Amino acid sequence: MRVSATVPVGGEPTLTDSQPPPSKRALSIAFWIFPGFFGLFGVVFVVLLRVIPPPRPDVDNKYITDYFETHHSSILIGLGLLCLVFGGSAVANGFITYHMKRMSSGPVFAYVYMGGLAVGSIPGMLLVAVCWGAAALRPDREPRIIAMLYDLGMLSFNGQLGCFATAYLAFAIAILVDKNNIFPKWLAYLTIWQIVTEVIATQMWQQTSGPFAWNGSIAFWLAVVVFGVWLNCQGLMLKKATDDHPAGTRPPD
Amino acid sequence: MTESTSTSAVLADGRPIADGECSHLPGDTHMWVMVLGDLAIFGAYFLIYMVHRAMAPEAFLAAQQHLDVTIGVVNTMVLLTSSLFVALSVYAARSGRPDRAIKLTYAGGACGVLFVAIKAYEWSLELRSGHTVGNEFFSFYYVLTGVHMLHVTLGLIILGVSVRELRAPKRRRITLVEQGATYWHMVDLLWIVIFGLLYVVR
Amino acid sequence: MTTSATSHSGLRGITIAWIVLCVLTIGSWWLSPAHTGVPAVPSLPITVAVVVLGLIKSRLIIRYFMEVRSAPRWLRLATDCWLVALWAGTLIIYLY
Amino acid sequence: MQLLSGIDDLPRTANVRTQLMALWVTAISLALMLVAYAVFPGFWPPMSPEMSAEAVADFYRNNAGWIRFSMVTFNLCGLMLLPLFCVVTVQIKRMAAQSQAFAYCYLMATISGGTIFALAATIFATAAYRPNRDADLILVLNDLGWIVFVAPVGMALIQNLMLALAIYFDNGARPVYPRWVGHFALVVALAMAPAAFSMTVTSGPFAWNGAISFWLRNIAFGTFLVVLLVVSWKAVHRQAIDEGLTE
Repeated sequence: MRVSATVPVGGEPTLTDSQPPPSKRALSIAFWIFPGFFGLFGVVFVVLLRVIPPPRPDVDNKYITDYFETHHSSILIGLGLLCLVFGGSAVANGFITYHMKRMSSGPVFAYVYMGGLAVGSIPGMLLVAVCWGAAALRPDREPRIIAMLYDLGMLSFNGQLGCFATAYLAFAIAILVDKNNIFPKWLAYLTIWQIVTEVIATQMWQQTSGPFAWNGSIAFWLAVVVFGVWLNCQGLMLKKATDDHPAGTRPPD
Repeated sequence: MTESTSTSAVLADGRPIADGECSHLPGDTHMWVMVLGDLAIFGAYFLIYMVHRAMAPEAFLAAQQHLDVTIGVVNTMVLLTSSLFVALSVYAARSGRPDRAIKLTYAGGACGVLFVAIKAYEWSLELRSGHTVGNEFFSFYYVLTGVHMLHVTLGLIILGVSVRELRAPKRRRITLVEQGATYWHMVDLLWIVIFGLLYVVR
Repeated sequence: MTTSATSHSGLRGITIAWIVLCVLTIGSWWLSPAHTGVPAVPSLPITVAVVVLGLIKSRLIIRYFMEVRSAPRWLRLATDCWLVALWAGTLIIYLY
Repeated sequence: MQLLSGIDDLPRTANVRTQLMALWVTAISLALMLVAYAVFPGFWPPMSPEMSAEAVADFYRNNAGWIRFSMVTFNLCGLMLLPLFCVVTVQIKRMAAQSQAFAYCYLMATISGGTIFALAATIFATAAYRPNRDADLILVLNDLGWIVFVAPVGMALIQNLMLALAIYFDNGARPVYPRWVGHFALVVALAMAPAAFSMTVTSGPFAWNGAISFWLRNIAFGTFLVVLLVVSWKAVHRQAIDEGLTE
């Protein structure tokens, strides 16, 4: 429906005709939600829910129930804060989708990126808080049920592979094909490492200790470093893409 | 991928790359970011592997003995030869012989496929004799060789892009061919380190 | 044509590099613990040999195949730093 | 709305027509969901977080039939809100250039939010599936269901925030939505926000069955959906007029 917005129909004034001079304030608002959200995300997962750094997978039920008893309030507050702000991921990734729509590589991979992360944010981010919230909610619950919620939360948080690998793949391919240079090519290559770390994370589904477990030096720590580098680069390049965006233009439908 | 840069245009004109000349960057910066980053990450894997090995040297050494070093050596030669073909293909492309370059790239790719086939055979041997990720050495073995295989597969796709580039006479971009070759040699390089650390170290 | 002369020397370079790499690979076959039949024991000399051979082999690939020999200085430095960090790190962790 | 004759085959005609169909789908499913909501015994009054495992299990045993009916209806009709949200996305894309950035954020938030709603209905219905299951297990499913149903308001908040921002930046001569819709979306978002922290208390207005976390949140969102439906209907109508499809 691009026609309706840009070409006069029947001589009537169109939506774009009598606008004030183009500005980019909306874009910078959408951009600043990105660092804001990831900052809060860090607070929730590191300080409140305490899933980063991850607790051990090789522990008994006693340890787990004690863990939830000790951190009872902070986990429930973490659940609340996450429930309040986790929509920020939709803005961060929706805004990336917007820039992907500006590429010359067609809309397909922009939609794949959007779909992959819209789905992935539920098991990959919300579910751990829900499971841990349910575990912390009733300290007198049976220990074996609490232990199951502990595993369900940690594995869904750290072990979500497909949604993110799909989104990363779409992001990388779209950048490599793009000729408008919305994002630099090296960001695409960096994104490929993200896929590799997801592939390695398959191992945490069959290890309860060692370097490939969910708290392992390779499956977790190295992956977190790679993710941190990647996220910072993506944020910086998103800033650059937003700054270079000509005001008053829109991506094709 | 990227547009051809001024470097490639000069090279396409046939300007020689003299030994000792320090201005020519093979491929482009973007690909080197990828390669250096990949080397850094793999370097971290290797060092973490060595740390875990140092914590249980006997167990690792005992498990290492179940690897078939002959297959490892053969696979190393296959990959080295493949690298040679790809390196020669870059030279052929630069000296204006795209047909020869395409043939050499195909030969390099065929060696890559052979490498994957031998690797799959080796995995099936190890799995059939019961060496699974339950053993710490073998979990490193499967993950490191698995991620490396992923890189080989990606490399085969990239070589395909190089061939596509060489085939189109209108826009034959040497940088792109160089990028592909650089990536392919990195796959070779990583395998050399994996071979040394998994098969040979005591 | 000057191209052919320099390109010829480059070609000779990578072919020699390939031959050396293959010889070194076959050489490391002897060192491997896998085919002795008897339980292998840790061996410092062999590990040092593996590290030295690995360093030489990876540097040959970087310098000749990847053409870093004629690349800008920053790239030569970066790759050499990686090589030193990796192989020295390996040896230090082994000794420690 | 009566479309002019002779423009049936134009793509822009189909665009307007399918948007109207989408709004009908959502309107009908909203009515069905209202019925399901009215007959869910767990909402009259909302189950207290202080109920014991035995009491919760008994509740599911005694009301299994109605719980199944309402949760299956929620499951079936819940995501049929998506047609409305997609119409809103299309309308945001008709706005001024600046507002475009919010369209994809809005769409993403609706997809995630819809998934969460479906998840809640699934968990409640699973608890009712085998009423003779261990009371402890029914209790944990009940807890999970209530957490997922009440707490994750973040996606709805972002949805409303994105819509409000898009409306505010739609500064052309003929805005797609009137400005008060943006204000109203923000007010609804504020009313829903406290529910996020409902798990930190087990009684009072902020608990998951409380006046603020349950009643205010659900009534605010329900009202907003109806309002959004009406204003979207009008927006599509204006689109038809702008494009010369009707008078």
